[in-house]
Amino acid sequence: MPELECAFPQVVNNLAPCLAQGGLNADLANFISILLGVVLVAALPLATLLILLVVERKVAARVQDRIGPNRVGPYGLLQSIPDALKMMTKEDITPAGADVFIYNLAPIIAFASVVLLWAVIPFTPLHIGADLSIGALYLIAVASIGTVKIMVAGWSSNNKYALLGAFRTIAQLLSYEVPLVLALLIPVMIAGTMSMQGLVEAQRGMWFFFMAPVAAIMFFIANQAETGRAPFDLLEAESEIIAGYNIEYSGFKWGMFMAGEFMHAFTASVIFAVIFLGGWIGPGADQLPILGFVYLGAKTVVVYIFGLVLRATVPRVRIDQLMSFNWKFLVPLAIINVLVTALLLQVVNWLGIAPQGDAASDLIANLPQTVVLLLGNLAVMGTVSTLVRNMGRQQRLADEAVEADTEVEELAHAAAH
Amino acid sequence: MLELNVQTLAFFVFALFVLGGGLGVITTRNLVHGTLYLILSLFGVAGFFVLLSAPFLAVVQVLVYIGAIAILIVFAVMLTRSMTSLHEVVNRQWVLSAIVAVLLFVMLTVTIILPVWGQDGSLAGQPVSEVVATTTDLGKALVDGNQYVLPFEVASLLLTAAMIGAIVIARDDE
Amino acid sequence: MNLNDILSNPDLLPWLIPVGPLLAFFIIMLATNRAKMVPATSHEYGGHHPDYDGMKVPVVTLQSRILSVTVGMLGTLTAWVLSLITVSNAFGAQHFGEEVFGDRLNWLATGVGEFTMGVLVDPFTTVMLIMVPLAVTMIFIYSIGYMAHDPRQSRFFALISLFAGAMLTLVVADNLLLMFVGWEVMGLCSYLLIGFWFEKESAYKAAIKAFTTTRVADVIMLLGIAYLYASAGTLSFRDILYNEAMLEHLASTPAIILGGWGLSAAGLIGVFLIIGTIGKSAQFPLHVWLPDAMEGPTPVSAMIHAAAMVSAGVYAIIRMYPLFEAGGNPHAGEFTTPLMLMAIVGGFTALFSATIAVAQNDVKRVLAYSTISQLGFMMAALGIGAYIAAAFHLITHAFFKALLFMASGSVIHGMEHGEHHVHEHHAHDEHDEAHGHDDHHDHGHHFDPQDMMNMGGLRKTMPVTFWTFLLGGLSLSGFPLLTAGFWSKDEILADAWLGLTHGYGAPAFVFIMLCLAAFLTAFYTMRQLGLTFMGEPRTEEAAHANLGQGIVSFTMTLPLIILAFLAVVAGFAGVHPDFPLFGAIFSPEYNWFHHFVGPTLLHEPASIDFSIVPVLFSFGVALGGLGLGYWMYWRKPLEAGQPDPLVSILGTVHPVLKNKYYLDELYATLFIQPSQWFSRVVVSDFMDNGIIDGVLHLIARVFTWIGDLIKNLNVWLIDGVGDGIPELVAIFGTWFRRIQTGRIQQYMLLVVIAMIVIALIFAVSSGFLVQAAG
Amino acid sequence: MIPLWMYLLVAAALFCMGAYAVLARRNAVAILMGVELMLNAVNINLVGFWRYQQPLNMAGQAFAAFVFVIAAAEAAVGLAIIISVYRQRKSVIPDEADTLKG
Repeated sequence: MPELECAFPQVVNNLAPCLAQGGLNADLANFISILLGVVLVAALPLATLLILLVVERKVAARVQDRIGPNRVGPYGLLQSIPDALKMMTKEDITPAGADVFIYNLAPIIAFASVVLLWAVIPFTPLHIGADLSIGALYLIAVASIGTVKIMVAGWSSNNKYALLGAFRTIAQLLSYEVPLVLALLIPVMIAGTMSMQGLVEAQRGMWFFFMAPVAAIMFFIANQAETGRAPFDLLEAESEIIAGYNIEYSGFKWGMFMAGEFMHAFTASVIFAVIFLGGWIGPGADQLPILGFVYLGAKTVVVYIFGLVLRATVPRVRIDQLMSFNWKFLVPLAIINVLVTALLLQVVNWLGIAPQGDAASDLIANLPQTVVLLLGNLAVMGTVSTLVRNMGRQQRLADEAVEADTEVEELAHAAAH
Repeated sequence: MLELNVQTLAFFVFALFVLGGGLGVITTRNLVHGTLYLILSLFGVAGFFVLLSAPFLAVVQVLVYIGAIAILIVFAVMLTRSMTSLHEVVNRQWVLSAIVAVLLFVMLTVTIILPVWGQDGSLAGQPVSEVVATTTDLGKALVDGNQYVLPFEVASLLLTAAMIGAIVIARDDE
Repeated sequence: MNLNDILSNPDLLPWLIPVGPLLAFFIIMLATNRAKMVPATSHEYGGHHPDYDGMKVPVVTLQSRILSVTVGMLGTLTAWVLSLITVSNAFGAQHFGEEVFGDRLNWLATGVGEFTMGVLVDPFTTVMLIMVPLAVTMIFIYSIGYMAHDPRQSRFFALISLFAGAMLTLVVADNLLLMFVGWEVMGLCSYLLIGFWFEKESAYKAAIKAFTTTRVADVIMLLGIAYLYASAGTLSFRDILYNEAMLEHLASTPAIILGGWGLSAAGLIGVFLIIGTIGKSAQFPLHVWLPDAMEGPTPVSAMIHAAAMVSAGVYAIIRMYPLFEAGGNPHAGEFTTPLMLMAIVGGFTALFSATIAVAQNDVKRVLAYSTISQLGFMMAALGIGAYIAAAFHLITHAFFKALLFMASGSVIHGMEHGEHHVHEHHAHDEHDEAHGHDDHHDHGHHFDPQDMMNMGGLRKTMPVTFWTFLLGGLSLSGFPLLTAGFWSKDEILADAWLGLTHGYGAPAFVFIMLCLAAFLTAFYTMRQLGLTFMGEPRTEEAAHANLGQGIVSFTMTLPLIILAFLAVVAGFAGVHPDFPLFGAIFSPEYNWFHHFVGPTLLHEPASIDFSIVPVLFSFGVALGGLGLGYWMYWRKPLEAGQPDPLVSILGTVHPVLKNKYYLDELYATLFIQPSQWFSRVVVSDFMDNGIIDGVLHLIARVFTWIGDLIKNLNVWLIDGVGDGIPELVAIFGTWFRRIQTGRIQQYMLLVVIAMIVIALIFAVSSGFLVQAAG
Repeated sequence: MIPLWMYLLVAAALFCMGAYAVLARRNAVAILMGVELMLNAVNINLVGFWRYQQPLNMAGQAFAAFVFVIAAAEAAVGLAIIISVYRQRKSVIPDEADTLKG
């Protein structure tokens, strides 16, 4: 093998051979390089975690027209550190009768499942944890592990309310997983592949957001429910039954839970960015991979901020409203959307206006397909909204009629006396 | 026969998960632990699928089993809460069952696995081909007219029917 | 082929002779036998019979009486007319011996050839046709009167018509079998007629006796016929008797039985046929039925003893004479066994029955024994070769014996009439006892109309009967020169004398026996006449006995007169030409009878030259017997209650004679008891009960045993199996139930265990394990 | 490369453990878990055979997919039954539900 230049910039890309060259066992060298890669990818979300704490509290405050934390560090930017410290120093109580082993297991799973998500997120055309051919499906699989942590936490804390809270959360997660999957199905259908890189590549021509706006919105809503944020955050809502399944956790274990939750929200927005907003696509991204990071980061921040704003403004949704919204509105819409998109894709193919081969990446080629899909989605949204409105009016009329009757009765009643 | 590389290492780890989980399911007194052991075991199996280069199945395994069935079982365990903390774990015939299980294992290995696929078994020597069908092939197979579309449709029908049935049975009609 | 063709053709005419009476029989039986039901006690039904406890009994209506009588008479008259026509034809024909009237029919296909039956009229038949129809008609006329008051008169006429028909078929038959048919039918009629008053026990016992004894003889005769047919191949008379070669053949072949002792086939057949005749004509061993046959009505007795029945036997022998003579020449002294048998039996029977007749008191029984002895005469005559004499005696005997019987019948009728008269007289003055009025036929009653001891002095009240009876009696005893009996008996004695002079043993024996018999015949005839007609009536009934006037008496007396005339005149037909006075008057150039009947045989028998000695002998014998009889019974006739002087004379011998040498008792002990014993002990007890019942019971027991066996088998096997299976299933079920514990896991465990076991078996069987282990 | 029989061996072990669980555990839910284990063992075999024998022929994987479907349906219905039985008899121990006892 030719002598490799193991200087700094190159070592990054071909670390394993260099190490092997250095006399290390090839496997061992390979193993180490992979390990480093994994550590790097895992470290990224942890780092962002710290920032998130601050950003979230600032944005929420701004929305509520207040400043937010500004004591610690310049403009309160270091607030996350004292929070972290607080978490670590708080006393760590294990409830009596708690199932100690799985009680301690729950926070670990919480944190681990979110970190696993980052394995498939493509930062740049070159940098990706593991470009699995079934990347999208992997995302969902790992998401479903989340439900396990809740169950375990709820059960092991030997607290009825915790268990009850866990049940409700699991119900929510499981039911919103369905529209999530179906929403994710559409970009996969358009892109034709499940691997994340493939998805991003398919968006070179046109972001999926514009091709399948309905799917995008549904994906966003489902994610909000999955992460237990915004309108669906009745999990640990103050007004609800204490703090949901992690009531019995305190100290660092509770910290872990909160960290997991924040990260999951951020990850959700990253995934949204990747799938619907084109991920690292941007001018010059191919030439200079690093730019990919920047583009992805920007898109993620936009989505995340929107999430935060949404969290601060939209009122909380009751558990039965949440369930009926999902099963009676979201799931049917998702199914219809999938059918329409599939139909339209066939029509496009049939008409022959689909982007061919290498032309797939330029904007103009994608335009006709986009227009067709866009129109389809708009049509779907239009019909659905009219339907909802009609149902709503009828419901309202019925209610008014009922009220009128009761008034008449009372008058009659009053007159009678 | 086995060179120490990542794959064999992973194999043994996953085997450990699988068998450990299995043993856990069998022996634990507390059913919730049993469920967790089951989940562990299922993870092991998912790992095997990855090793056997069937990524789709691995993910589906995780999604379906761990995501849904394990949860379902935990639900069941919790709903029949009063029973979980029973002391008696096994019924009267456990000794016989144990013997039978072991006998079954021994018989399976000795009569089928070793002679056929064992070291010098009749089918052992075949070369393991690198070319492996991908998930898309699986997708095509499932919907291809002359491959598995019929079982696929039947399976979906079965699933629907089962779900409806389960709901009707489990519904606590006041 | 219509009626007048037959009438004109002499060959076909004989067919019709028997048809008249047979047809009458069927008509009476089927049509004119109407009866009205009458209570048993009515006077119309008459006398002694069981009272049938109130049942009604049939009595023939007056109208059917008249009809049946007329039909019967018409039948016999046609037969008589036809036979007269045939006789005139016969007299008209030349060489009547060789050509004879005859006709044949193919009656039965017997494999090899056709068995033919037909009719034959040869000189001897012609003579018979003169006698038989005449006698039968006389009897018919007589029985009109005699049976006038009988409740079953039409049946009587039917039966006697059948009897006449059978006799005529026998006479005109051209072969032995048809003759035998007539023979058997007559046997049947004799049974029916003897037992005509079947209510009397003695009547039907006598009928059975008659029938069985004749049957015994007939069976042997049938053997003879069969043997003849077997050896001769045919049974017709002309083929056998008129055929020299056939006779020679039969005489030469030794008989199958006793052939060794020189008995030729002809001899054996002859013996058998003779035994048949002995039975039929009541010769010595088988004569016992004839006296008892008197139970029947008198016309029947007349018919049986005179005209038909008995003469049929002798007729058969005369008809078959050449067969008996075959192989020997009686005139030349060679006597074949049949001839010897006939001579001995005939001679002995003549004397034997004459001795019995002497001691009888019953008027009909005396005549019965006299008939037996006269037949003995004929048999003896034939035995010594006097063929023509026997035939002549047969004819004359028929006439005077029929006369005597009918006369005795009218005597009995008169006595019954007297009895009635006395009875009415008694009924007025004293009440009748319980058992009703007495019947005039009853025999066992305290008054017996047939017993000569109750008669006496009837010549005054019944003059015609007396005179005719006297003429018949004299003819029977062979009163010289005047009566027919003398001429025929003399012929026989002449022949016997001729044989004696030649020194042959048989004729000598016959001559002596016959002379003695003739003497006794004359004696008992005079005794009978003396007892019945001479002296004063010994009983009140005898005093009033008379035939009364009107149709009854006329029909009874007319035949007597006719027969009396014949009994005298018939003799003159066979006078020997050399006879001193009479020869010249009656048979100037030849003895008519001899001349006419002779040709029936192939070689005509030579007429013997006249010698005075036998004539003198017959003169002496006849007059001696008559004188003795006159001296004992006519000179001082018996008074009422006086015993028969003969009893004192004969002393101890008398009861022997009176009881017929106790032969009846002998036969009873010899044959009847043993046969009854045999039937009771052997047949009924041993055979019937023992074997048959035994076998049946055995079978029954076996089958019941099998039944039980099957039942047990059934119970054990089928029930056992039947119940066993459900039990088994139940056991199996309970055992299985234990398995179904309801615990699912146990089921699953069993399944897995089973799987392992099967896999093991599979592995072991396929040697898999071994390979793996190895 | 890991030989096939190792997979088969592990699968067999898993299968027998599942069988034992089914045969021996007193709790109905445990039995269901046992069944799940057995189904997984089957899956391992299927995929193992697919990979080592016929990698190009999708039969193995397709069947594995169907096994998933079956497992899901079976778990759902099984648990529904167990719950309804529990609600009625207040017990999930199969031995006690032996009304079909002969």
